[in-house]
Amino acid sequence: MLQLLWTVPALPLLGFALLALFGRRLPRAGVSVIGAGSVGLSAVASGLVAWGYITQTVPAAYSQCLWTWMEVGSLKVDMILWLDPISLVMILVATGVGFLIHVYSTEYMRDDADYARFFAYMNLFVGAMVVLVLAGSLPMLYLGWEGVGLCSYLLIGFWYDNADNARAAVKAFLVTRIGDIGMLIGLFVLWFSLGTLDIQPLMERAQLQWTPNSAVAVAATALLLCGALGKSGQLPLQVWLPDAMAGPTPVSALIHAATMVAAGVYLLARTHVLFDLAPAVQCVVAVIGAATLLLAGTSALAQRDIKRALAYSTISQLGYMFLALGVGAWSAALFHFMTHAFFKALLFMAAGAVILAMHHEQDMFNMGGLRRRLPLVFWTFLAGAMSLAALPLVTAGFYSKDMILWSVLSSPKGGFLLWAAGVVGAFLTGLYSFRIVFLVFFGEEKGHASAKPGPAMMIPLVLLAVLALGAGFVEIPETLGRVALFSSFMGVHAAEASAVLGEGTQQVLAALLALGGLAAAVVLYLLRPGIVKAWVATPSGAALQRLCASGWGFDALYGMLIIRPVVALSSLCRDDFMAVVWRAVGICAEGAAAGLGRAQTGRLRFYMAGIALGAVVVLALVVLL
Amino acid sequence: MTLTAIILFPLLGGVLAWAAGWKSAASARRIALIAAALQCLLVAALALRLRLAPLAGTASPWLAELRMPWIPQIGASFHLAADGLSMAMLLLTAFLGLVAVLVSEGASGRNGGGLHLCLLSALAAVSGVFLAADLLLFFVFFEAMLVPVYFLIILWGDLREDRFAAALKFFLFTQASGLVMLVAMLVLSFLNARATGQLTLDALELRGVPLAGAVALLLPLGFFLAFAVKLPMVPLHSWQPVTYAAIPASGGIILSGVMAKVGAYGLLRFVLPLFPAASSQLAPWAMVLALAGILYGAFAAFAQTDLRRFIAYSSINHLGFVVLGIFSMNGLGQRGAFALMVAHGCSVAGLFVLAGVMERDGGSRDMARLGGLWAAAPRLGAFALLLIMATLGLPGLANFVGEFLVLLGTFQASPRIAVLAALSTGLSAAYALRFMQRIFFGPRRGAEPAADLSGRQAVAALLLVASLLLLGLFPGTMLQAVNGVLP
Amino acid sequence: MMATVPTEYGMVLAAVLFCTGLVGLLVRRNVLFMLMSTEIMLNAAGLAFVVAGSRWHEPDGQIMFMIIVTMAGAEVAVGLALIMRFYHLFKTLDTDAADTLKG
Amino acid sequence: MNAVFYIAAAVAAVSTIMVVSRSNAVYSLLYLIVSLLSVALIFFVLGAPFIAALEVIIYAGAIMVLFVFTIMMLNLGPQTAEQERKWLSGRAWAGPSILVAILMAEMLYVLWGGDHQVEGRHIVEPKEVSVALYGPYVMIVELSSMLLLGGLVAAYHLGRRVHGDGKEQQP
Repeated sequence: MLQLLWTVPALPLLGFALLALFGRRLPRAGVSVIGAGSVGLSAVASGLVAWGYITQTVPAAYSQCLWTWMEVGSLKVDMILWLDPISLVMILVATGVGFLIHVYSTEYMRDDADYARFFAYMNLFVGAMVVLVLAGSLPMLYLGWEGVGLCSYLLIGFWYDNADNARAAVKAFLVTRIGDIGMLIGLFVLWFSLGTLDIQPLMERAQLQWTPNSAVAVAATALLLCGALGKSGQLPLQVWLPDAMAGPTPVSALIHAATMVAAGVYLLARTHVLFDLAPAVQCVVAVIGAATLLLAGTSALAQRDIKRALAYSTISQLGYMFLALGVGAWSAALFHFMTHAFFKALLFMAAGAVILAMHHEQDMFNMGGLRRRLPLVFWTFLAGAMSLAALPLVTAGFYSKDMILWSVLSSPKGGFLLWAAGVVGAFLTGLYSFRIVFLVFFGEEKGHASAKPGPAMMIPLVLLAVLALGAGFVEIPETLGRVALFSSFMGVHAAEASAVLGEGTQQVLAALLALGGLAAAVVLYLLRPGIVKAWVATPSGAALQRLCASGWGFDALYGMLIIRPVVALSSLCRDDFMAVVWRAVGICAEGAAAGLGRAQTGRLRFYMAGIALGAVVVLALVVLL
Repeated sequence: MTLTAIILFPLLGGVLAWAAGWKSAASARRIALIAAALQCLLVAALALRLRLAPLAGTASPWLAELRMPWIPQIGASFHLAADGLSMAMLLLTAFLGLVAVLVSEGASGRNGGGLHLCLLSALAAVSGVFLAADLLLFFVFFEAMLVPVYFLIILWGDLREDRFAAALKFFLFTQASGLVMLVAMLVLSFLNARATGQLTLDALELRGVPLAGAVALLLPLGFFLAFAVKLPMVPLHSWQPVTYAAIPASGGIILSGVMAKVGAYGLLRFVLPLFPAASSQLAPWAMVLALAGILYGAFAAFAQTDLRRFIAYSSINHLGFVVLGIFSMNGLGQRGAFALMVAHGCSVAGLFVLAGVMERDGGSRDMARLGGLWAAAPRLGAFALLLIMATLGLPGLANFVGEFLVLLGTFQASPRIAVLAALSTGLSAAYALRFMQRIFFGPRRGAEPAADLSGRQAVAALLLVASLLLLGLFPGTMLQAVNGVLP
Repeated sequence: MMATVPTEYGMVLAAVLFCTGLVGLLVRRNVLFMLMSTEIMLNAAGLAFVVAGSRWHEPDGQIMFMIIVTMAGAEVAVGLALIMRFYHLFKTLDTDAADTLKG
Repeated sequence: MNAVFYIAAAVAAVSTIMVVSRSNAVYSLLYLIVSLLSVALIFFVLGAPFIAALEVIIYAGAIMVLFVFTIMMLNLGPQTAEQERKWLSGRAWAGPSILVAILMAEMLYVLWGGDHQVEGRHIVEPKEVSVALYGPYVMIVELSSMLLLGGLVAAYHLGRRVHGDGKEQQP
C-alpha cells in the first residue's frame, strides 16, 4: 500500500496537466470528472497509504525517493517523499477536504465560462500542497511551497477582468514571497551549518551539532519562521489574507482550510526539532501567535463582508496554532489545524451557498433571515460556527482549542499571559462567529434569496458538519475521560504539567468565555442591535470601527513604508539614469564633431593652406629634431 | 570535421534560404527551418556521441577537437574544440535557433530570405564562438556575431523605433569593447612568447602565463570589459534596451538568448582560467557590480511600460545573477550560473516569442494600452504565465535551479551579498507579476492583438515550455555536462 | 657638355619652383590658375628627381620623371574636364563658389 | 656650361613667378611654357637629354595645348581678367607668402645640412633609362598605362555635356 504514495501528488498533477492541455476541448462533465475525480482518487490513495501505514508491523516512517533533483558536489537534493504521522494527517486533510471542495465547486462554478481553467488550477493547488507536505527535503518543500503560492495567485485572480482581483492576487503572491525569501535564506544557513537539506538528517545533525539558542540556530529558525509567517498570514505578513477573498468562494475554502495557510503551521511542526533548539524564536512564535489572534479577532468583528469576516477568523485561528507551536505543542497545533480545516471549509462553503443564493451579495448587512429560506445551509453553518466558537463538549473546535490552551498554560515555555490572550481570543471568537450567524440567518429578510443549492453542494456541507462536530472525539482531555488517539499517533506523550490553574479549572474558564462570547453576540446582534449602532455612531467608536475594519491599518503602513519607496526608486530607474554617462560620451563626440566640422569650409584654398601648413610643421619637426 | 560542419552548416542553409528568398519568402522560410532543425539534430547527435565516447585516454580537457595551422606568424591556429560547457551552449544555440526560425517574420514582405540568412549566419558565428579554442579565432567569431545582428536591426527592425541609432549603439559598444579584448589577447600572447619563447594564441597554452604589476590586472579587465558589455552588466548596458526594442523578435531570440550568454561563457572560458589570481582578486568587485545590476534591472523593469524594454531590464536583472554565480568562485555558484544561462536563454527567448506575437499585425507593445488579453488569447496567456513564473524563479522551472545554486554559492562567498540578491527576487516577482497583470489581466483596453498563438508559434512556445519544465525538474544531465569544466 | 654646378643648386631651383607653384596654388581663386600651379609643382618635383639621379649616376631619377609626366598628363586631362564641368555648373571658375562640402 | 644653368634657372624662376601673378590666363600659359622650356634646358645640361626632349614634347607641347584648348572653349573675356586682378590684392598674397617663405627656408636649411661637393657629372644615356624602365620598373610602366587609361576614361566621361534635364548625351 505504501508504494502508492507517489500517486497522491501525481494524480492531481496529472489532472492539472490534462485540464491545462485539453480542458478547453472537453465537455463540462468531462472537466468535472477529471477535476474532482483526480483529487478523489488521490484522497482514496492517501486513505490506502494511511491504511498501509497504520497496519505496518513495526511503525516507521516511510520514504520514497523519486529522482535526484540537483546534484552538485556535496549538495544533493532529492525528490523524495517522506511519510510520517504528520504528513499523513496533512495529506488526508488536504486531499479529503480538497475533494469535498472540488465536488462542491462542480456546482458552484457551474455557470462560469472558464470552468476548465478553474479546475486545472484547483488540481494544481492540491497537488502542490501534497508535494509540500510529503517533501523529504527542504528544497522540494520549497517547490510545493511556491507552488501553492502560485496557485493562490492564479485562483485569487481567477476573475481577472476585475483589476481589483488581479491586484489582490499580486498582493497575496508578493507578501508571501517576502516570507519565502527569508525561508530560502534559512535554507542556505541550514545547508552551510549542517551540510544537508534533507529534513530528517537535518533534525538529527541539528540535535548533535547545535547548542540551544546558539546564533546559527536562532538565525536559521527565525528565517524559516519568516516563510511560515507569510504563508500562514501571521503578523506582520497577514495583510494578504483578507484580500484573498477576491477569488471564488471554493478557492477561499481551499486556501483557508486545507492547503495554503496550513503550510506555515506544517513547516513549523515539521521542523519542531530545530525550533526546540531555539527557545528564543519559539517565544517569538508564541507572542506573534497571541498578538495575531487578538488583532484578527477584533478585526473580524468590524467586517461587513461575510468572507472577509471569515478570513480574519482564519488568521485568528492560525494565531492559536502558532501559539501552540510557540510553546512546543506542535501536535496540538496540528490537531487544531485538522479540526479547523473541517469547520473552516464548512463555513466558507456554506457562506458560498449563501452568496450564490443572494446573487453574489457578500455584505452581511444586506442579508438576514436566511434560516427559513436555506434551512440546511443554516444548520450546517451553525455547526461550523459552533465549532469555531469552541462551544464546549459537542464541537471539535472545543477539544482542539482546549488542548492548545492547556499546553500554553502548562508548558514551561508558555505562561499565564499567553494563556490569557488565548482565552480573551476565545471570547472574541464566540462573539464574531455568532455575529455572522445572527446577521445572516436571523432578523428580517432583506434580500431575495433564490434557488436552493443542489446535492453537489449540500453533501460536502453535511459531511463536513459531521466532521466539524465529531472529529474532536479522537482526543479528549484527561478531565473528561482520556482519549489520546491523535497525540499517540503523532508519537507525543503528555508530559508532567504544572500550572497556576488546574486543567479542569482552565477548561471551565475557557468554555465560559466562549459561551460568554455567544451570549454577548445574542445580546448585541439579536436582541438589542441598537447598542452597537449607537456606539458606532460616536466618534471614538467610529474611529475604532474603521481601524478594526481595515485590519489595524497595516495596508496603509506598508503602502507608506515599502510600496512608496519601491515605486519611487523604480521610477528613478525608469529612464535608465546610468545611461547618462554614455549619453555624455556621445555628446562630447558630437561637440568635437561640430568643432572640427568648422574646418570643413568647402573652400579648396583653405584645404590647400592646411596641407601647406602640415608640410611646414612636418618639415620643421624633421629640421629641429 | 563535425565541428567545422556545425559552423558551416547553418551558413550554408542561410545562403540557400537567401537564394530561395528571391523566388518566394515561404520557401526561404521552409529551407531555413529545415536547416535549423537539422542543425539541432547535428549538435544533439554530436553531444550524444561525445557523451558515449569521449576522446580516449588523453590529458586533453577537450571531448573533441580540430586543429589546423592558420596564421603561424602570430601563433594563431584554426583550433576548434568542444567540452561539456561548449556542447551545452551549442545545444542551446541550435535549439534557440530553431525557435527563432520558427517564429521569424519571414512573410512580412521585407525580403524574407535575407532575414533568414542573417539569423542563420548569426547562429553560425555564435556556434563558432562556443567552439573556438584559439583566442584570435574566438575574436573573429565574436566580432562576426555583430554583423548579422546589425543588419537584422536596420533592415528588419521595428519601424517605430530609431533602428539606425540602436544598431549604431549596439555596434559601437560591442566593437569598442571587443577591440580592447583583442589588445589584451595580443599582449597576453606577447608576454607568453617573451616568457616561454613560443608564439601561441591557444587558450589552453596561455594558461599560467606569469603576470606581474599593472598588466596582471589590466589584461583580465580587458577581457572582462568585452564580456561585460556583451552580457550586459550595469553600467555598460545602455545599448541593450534600445537594441532589444528595435530588433525583430526572431533576432531578439538569438541576441538575448544566446549572444548575451557569450559574455558569461567568455568569463567562464577565458577570464577565470587565464587569470585565476586576478579573478579572485576582482571577484568581490564583480559581485558588487553584479548585485548593482540585479537591483538596477529589477527596479527599472518594474517601471517599464514598453514590452521590449521590460525584457531588456529583466534580462539585466537575471544576468546579474549569472555574473554573481561566476564570481562566487565556487562550484555551486558557477554551476548555478551555467544553469541560469541555459534557463534564461529559454525564458527570454519565450518573452521574445511573446513580443513577436503581440506585435504581429501592428499590435501595440505599450503595456499601458494593453489589458485583459487573456480572454482573447488564452494560449498566449498561459505561455506568458509560465514564462513569468520562470522569470520570477518559481521552483520546478529551469530558472529556479540556477538561481538557487547561484545564491547558495554566493552565500558561501559572501552572505551579505547573497541576502541582498535573494531579497531582490521579491522585486523580480513584483515586476514579473506587474507585467502579467498589465497585459493579460484587468479589463480589455482595445489595443490588443487579434489572434492567439499561430501554428508555428505554438510549436515554438511548446518547445520552450517543455524545455523550461524539463530543465527545472530534471536538471541532472545539464549539471553533469560541465562536471569536468567547472570546479 | 656638362654643367658642374653643385647638386644643391639644382635642388634649390626645384625648391624655388615648387614654392612659387605653392604660392600660386594658395593665392589664386581661379581653378585654371590653380591647375597651372599644380603643373609647376609637379615639374619642380620632377626636376628634383632628375637632379638627384644625375648626382648618383642612376637612371631611376629620370624614370621617376617619366612617371610624373605620365601622371601629369592624366591629371591634366581629368582636371581640365573637371574644369569644364565646373564652369558649366557654376558659370564661374572661382573655387570658393563650390563650397557645398562645407561642414 | 655652368653659366647656361644659372641663366636657365633664373629664367625659370622669373617666368614661374610671372605664371602665378598674371591675371590673364593666356599670358600665364605662355610664361609657363617659357618656364618649362628653361627647365628642359637645365635637364639637358644636367646630362639628361632624353628627359629634356620629353619635357619639351609632352609638357610644353601636348599638355600645354590642352590648356590652350580649354581656355579657348571657356571663352574667358576681359571681365574675367578684371576679376582676377581684383582677387590678386596685396592682402591675398600676404598669408601664403609667409607660409611658403617658411617652407622655403626649411628646405634650404635641409639642403645645406649636408656636405658641399662638386663632382664630375656624366650623362645618363636614354639606353640606360630604357633598360631600367623595362627591367625592374616594368610594373610601374604597366601601372602608368592603367593610370593613363583611367585618365582617358575619366576625361571622356566628365567631358560629356549635360543638359538641363540631367540626362547625359554623347559629345
